[in-house]
Amino acid sequence: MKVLIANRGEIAVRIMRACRELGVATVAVHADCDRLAPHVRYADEAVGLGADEAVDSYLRIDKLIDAARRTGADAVHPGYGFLAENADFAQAAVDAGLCIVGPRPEVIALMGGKTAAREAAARAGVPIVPGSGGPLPAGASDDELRRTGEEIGYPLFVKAVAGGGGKGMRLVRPGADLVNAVRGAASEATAAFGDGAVYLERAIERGRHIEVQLLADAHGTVVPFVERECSIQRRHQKLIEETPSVAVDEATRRALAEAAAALAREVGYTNAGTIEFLLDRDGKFYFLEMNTRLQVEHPVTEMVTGLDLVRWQLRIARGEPLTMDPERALAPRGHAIECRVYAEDPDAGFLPSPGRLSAHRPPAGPGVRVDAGVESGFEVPVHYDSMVSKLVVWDEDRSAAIERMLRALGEYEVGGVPTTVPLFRWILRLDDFAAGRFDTTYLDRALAGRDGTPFVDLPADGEETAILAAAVHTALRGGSGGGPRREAARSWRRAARLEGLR
Amino acid sequence: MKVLIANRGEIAVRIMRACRELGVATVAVHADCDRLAPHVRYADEAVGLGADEAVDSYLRIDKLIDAARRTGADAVHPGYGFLAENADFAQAAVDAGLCIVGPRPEVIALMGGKTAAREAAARAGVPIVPGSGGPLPAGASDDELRRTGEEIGYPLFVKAVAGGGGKGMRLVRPGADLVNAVRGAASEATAAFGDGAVYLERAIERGRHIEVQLLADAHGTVVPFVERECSIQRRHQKLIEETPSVAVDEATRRALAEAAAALAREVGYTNAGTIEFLLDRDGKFYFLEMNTRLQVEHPVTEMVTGLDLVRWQLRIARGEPLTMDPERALAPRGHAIECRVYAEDPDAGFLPSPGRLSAHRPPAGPGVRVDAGVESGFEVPVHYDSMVSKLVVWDEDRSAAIERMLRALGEYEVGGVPTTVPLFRWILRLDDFAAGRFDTTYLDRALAGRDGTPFVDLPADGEETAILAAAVHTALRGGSGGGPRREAARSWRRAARLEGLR
Amino acid sequence: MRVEIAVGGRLHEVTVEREPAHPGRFRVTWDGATRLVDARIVERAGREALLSLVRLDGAAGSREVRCVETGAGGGLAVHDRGVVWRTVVNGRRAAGADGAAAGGDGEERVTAPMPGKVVRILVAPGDEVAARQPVVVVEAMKMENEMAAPRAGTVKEIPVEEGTSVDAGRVLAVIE
Amino acid sequence: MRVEIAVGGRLHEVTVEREPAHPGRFRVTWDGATRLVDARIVERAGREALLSLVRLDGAAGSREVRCVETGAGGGLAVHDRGVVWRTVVNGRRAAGADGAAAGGDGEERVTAPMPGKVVRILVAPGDEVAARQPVVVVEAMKMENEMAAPRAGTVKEIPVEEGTSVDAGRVLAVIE
Repeated sequence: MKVLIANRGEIAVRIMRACRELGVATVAVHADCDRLAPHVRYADEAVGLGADEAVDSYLRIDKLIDAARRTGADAVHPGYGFLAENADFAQAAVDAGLCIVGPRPEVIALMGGKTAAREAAARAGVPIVPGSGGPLPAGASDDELRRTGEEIGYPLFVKAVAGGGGKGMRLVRPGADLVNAVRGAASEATAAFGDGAVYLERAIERGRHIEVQLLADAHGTVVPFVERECSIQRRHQKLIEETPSVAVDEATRRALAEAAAALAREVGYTNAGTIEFLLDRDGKFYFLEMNTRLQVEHPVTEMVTGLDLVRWQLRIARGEPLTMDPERALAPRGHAIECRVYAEDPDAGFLPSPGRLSAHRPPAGPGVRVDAGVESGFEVPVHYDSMVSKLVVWDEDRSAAIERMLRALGEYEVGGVPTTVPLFRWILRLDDFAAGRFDTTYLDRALAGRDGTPFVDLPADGEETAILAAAVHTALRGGSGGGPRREAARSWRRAARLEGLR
Repeated sequence: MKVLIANRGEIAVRIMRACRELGVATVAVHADCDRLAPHVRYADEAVGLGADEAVDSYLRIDKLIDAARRTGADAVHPGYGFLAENADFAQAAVDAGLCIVGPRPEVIALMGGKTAAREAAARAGVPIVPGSGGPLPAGASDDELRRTGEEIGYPLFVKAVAGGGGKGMRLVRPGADLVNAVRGAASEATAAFGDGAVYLERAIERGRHIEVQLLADAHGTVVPFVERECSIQRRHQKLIEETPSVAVDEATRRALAEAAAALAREVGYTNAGTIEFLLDRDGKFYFLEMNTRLQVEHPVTEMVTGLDLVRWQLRIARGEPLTMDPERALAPRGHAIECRVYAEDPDAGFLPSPGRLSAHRPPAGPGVRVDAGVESGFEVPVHYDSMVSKLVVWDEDRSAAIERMLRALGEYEVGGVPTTVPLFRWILRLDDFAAGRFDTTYLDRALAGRDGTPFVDLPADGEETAILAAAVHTALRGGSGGGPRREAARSWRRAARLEGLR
Repeated sequence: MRVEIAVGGRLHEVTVEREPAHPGRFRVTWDGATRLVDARIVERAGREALLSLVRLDGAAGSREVRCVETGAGGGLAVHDRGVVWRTVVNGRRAAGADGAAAGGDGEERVTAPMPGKVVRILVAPGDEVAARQPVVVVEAMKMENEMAAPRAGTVKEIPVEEGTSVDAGRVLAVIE
Repeated sequence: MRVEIAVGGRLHEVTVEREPAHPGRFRVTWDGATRLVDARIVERAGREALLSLVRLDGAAGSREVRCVETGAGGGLAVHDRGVVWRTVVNGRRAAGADGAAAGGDGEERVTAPMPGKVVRILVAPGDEVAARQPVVVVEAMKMENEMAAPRAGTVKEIPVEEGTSVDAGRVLAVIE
């Protein structure tokens, strides 16, 4: 077996590690700016795709299929992102006689459609967020609207069918006037999209993002895993994931697993996938969507179950049956947390920070796993997303795992570009985080409530060392520093303090 | 609690990681040449001991106690090596009012004496290697000698009481003449040591080195752990350790654990310790010695049990009781292997190779743990032992762990100094290793039987890349290489091939 | 040698004296206290230097720090164990803690803080803009970033077009 | 430019041509085949250089390798993903695969292969020694290492004493 990994960065390296452990040959692909990236060096063979922009490289189906043909690869692993949920790519691979390490193209297409996925969930008996199910009749009377609203329950959203970006959307709290909201949303939607159709959907406020990893083989066996909690998000971007969730008890865990497995069976799912749910404050959960691929956050599941999800992906693709005890997938040992380290500057409004990593010294030691796609000296490209690595820890329980993560974050040295490491140090010390009191909107609210102090706790002797270093550096340089010139004013960083930190 | 770590390198960093996770402050000590070592940077405070040689720095009890006093440390962790099994140091620490993270000084002294330790084992009912128990009577007749020999059983060793270095020692196989051997050994011992006293001890041939980690708290609870197998040794230096052992079944595991716990109770042991056994081919085991400290190879035990031994050492030192379920310590999950990476050149007779690490890129990803005391740019000192890091892997079973170790070894990049990494690649691919067919003498025999080929499997395109690099490097340098001068002959490396590898 | 070092919002008058007998040894004095250190540059690459500091005065703090010269105004970022201290050596702080709110006269340039691609231009030359009003959107790492006017004024020039790839520091707009 | 490169016991006649239009691009030919690469030195420190090689001819092998100049005879060690290829550029191989057995005339020096401390001297000036006979024991990293005579001869000089700390390359004995 020879697998072409149609991806880059940490996930390409992650997949190649699994390949190597199984004795499977690997082919890397790379855009021009990734020629010296770790994933290229790691592979047995590498094919240049030309260009830098993803649309001309990692997203070019023709080039990828051609690279597989030229290198004699017989399988393709898409990773996550890029073409991972692109049914056309999967179909092109199948048409080229390649085995795709993932579900069948039809299943990718089916679950990629919001309505079709929701209908499949309903058929499988998986709870979905209650709603009108389709557009409200254009001529509905006020009474009819109110009756529908009562049936769904408040609070609820009025949403434009053609909507997006919050336009044509209204939140209606209990006791508020639904009719006005429907008329207003329809009018706004007509203006914005030329289509005034709206529908109703229950609003799950302060819900938690809970997801169920599953594996399904070609022989009908589906194994759902203990849930992951991914509620710590900034503007819908996941930052911290963990397993198990503090909000899920054993009964809910079993119910989530059964729901996920039922949906997977309903659509004839194969390989690894994840079903995302919203968990409300009463412990009820609702289907959100299915990700028909490996997730960024799969390592936390691996750490508490001891099962290697990527190796299983490859085995399933080879037609092997799932032989593990399914109980093991549902019986987490200890607790695992992942922090996604992004090249973004939390002290400058999360400004993206591509550039050369003058140093990359990841933490190590007991219970620490770092999946990185970068190394010292690597130039983090401006063309792709900003994730540089995933820092994952395991420990006996959640509070120990938090301490271990803080220890690991303290060890992590990244030079040259600011990252979200200091942000994580702050989050992990929040009382609410320690208590598990959060939902998907928590972090945005917590960030909005900050007073602008930098994210890092400063070492006690740090300022002294900084002065010493600056003084001695100046003496060794033989210079007198920058002289009396006024520092260049940079609008985007006007407010950044001289005492600032990354 | 503030702990002074009276050690350096990877174990100092390992201990500080545990301290940090428990919120315990740390004090590093360092010789001059270690001023910029990772363990110094890791600590909350650091005290210079002056000098480079261990005897003037890490072995100076007075300086260490003084450093603890000056920094206000209230505990000392000795690590392994250096003063870790020095009862005088432990006593000096106790006298200075410091808590020692280890057993009481009397217990260190007791178990440090070979005869006393053996007697304690016998009292505890732990099997010891059968022997005459003391010197043979000087005037023993031939018949008396033969009777004693029969009682002990053959093969056996005649050993000089004052012996060492193989002098005054004879191996007597079944059917060979014991009397001649005794007379010969006595005569040789008289000549060599001025003392002709000899004793008899059963020779355990082709035995395996099996050891039992244990923890004991101050409240009388002793928890023995699943065994470690450390038979892969070169000249009695451990190279690879793993757990569980392929040679130990569940009944033997229980018996080993009971024996270890009985001995620990017999001597009133506290904190972490390890009891080493020799396991013969019939599955019988014999007490060898007790190490009254943390072992180098403790991480493999941590990886299969999920218990953090160093954190438990600190907790025990604080007086906390052992609260874990003792069954967990005896029920390994999966398999763990450790390779000790030494700065030694396996292709040059294991010549020590101190020097600057131009690169240190340890492997990472699922199931891999690297405990290192070095980093890129660090100068590995000539003054201490040659271990630079420990590479530990965990996987679901032994054969998967071997594949994962090979994957990790392949990722490990060390520049500047040769290491034993290529040696491990060779060992891990040996059929005997895969089958678990080895004893403590296996590796020396296997090394002696090698034909001198380098230790590395060469990458297929490696030579092409080397030529390309050499050619382009020469062009970029603008030079023409070394010119026609004859390469300086170095006697110690005469036989090293131009095509050689480290 | 006397050096003015600004860090943490405070200015320190620092005296640096070489020890003649020991190359690489310095006495560094500020706030009435003197520190004794051995210092050397371990490696240098462009504007970065890895500086080894060994305290000889009994204090903790022996380690390697990374010094990166930033900008032309004496800026020196000291990277110490994952924390960056932004110092200014013999420089002057930009007037006011927040220039954007301070208004003022003369031209102000809106520059790209990182490389990226101009995806939208929100104003045209001649437009009046308020302080902090977004003027250009630059995409980098799949994120859109609004670049705002530093102060109220009139757009004098937009020297980029939609689709232009820009390096860090490239002028995106000039406000007067 | 023509270069002789010895590696793996074989000597290769290699032609290196720069591509005038592309700085850093080379055509490298040996054994009848031409490779096209972009090459640049990413960083250099003393005798070490990190060399980036990007294959433009469709072959695998784009990566960074570390080139370390060894000795004075054109030795160049190419570190590639954990493997070290010892090449000699425009050099001559030392005569014979094993000089120690080859005997010969003139002086031979026994040098320390690594830094360490002389812990025992096993011979004295004037002693006859056999090939491979240990003459000095050097301790490094807590290990004792016997340094042997490269060939049979007479000990001319032992320029170290027991207890002497030695650097790598220091002459420990001279055999004639």
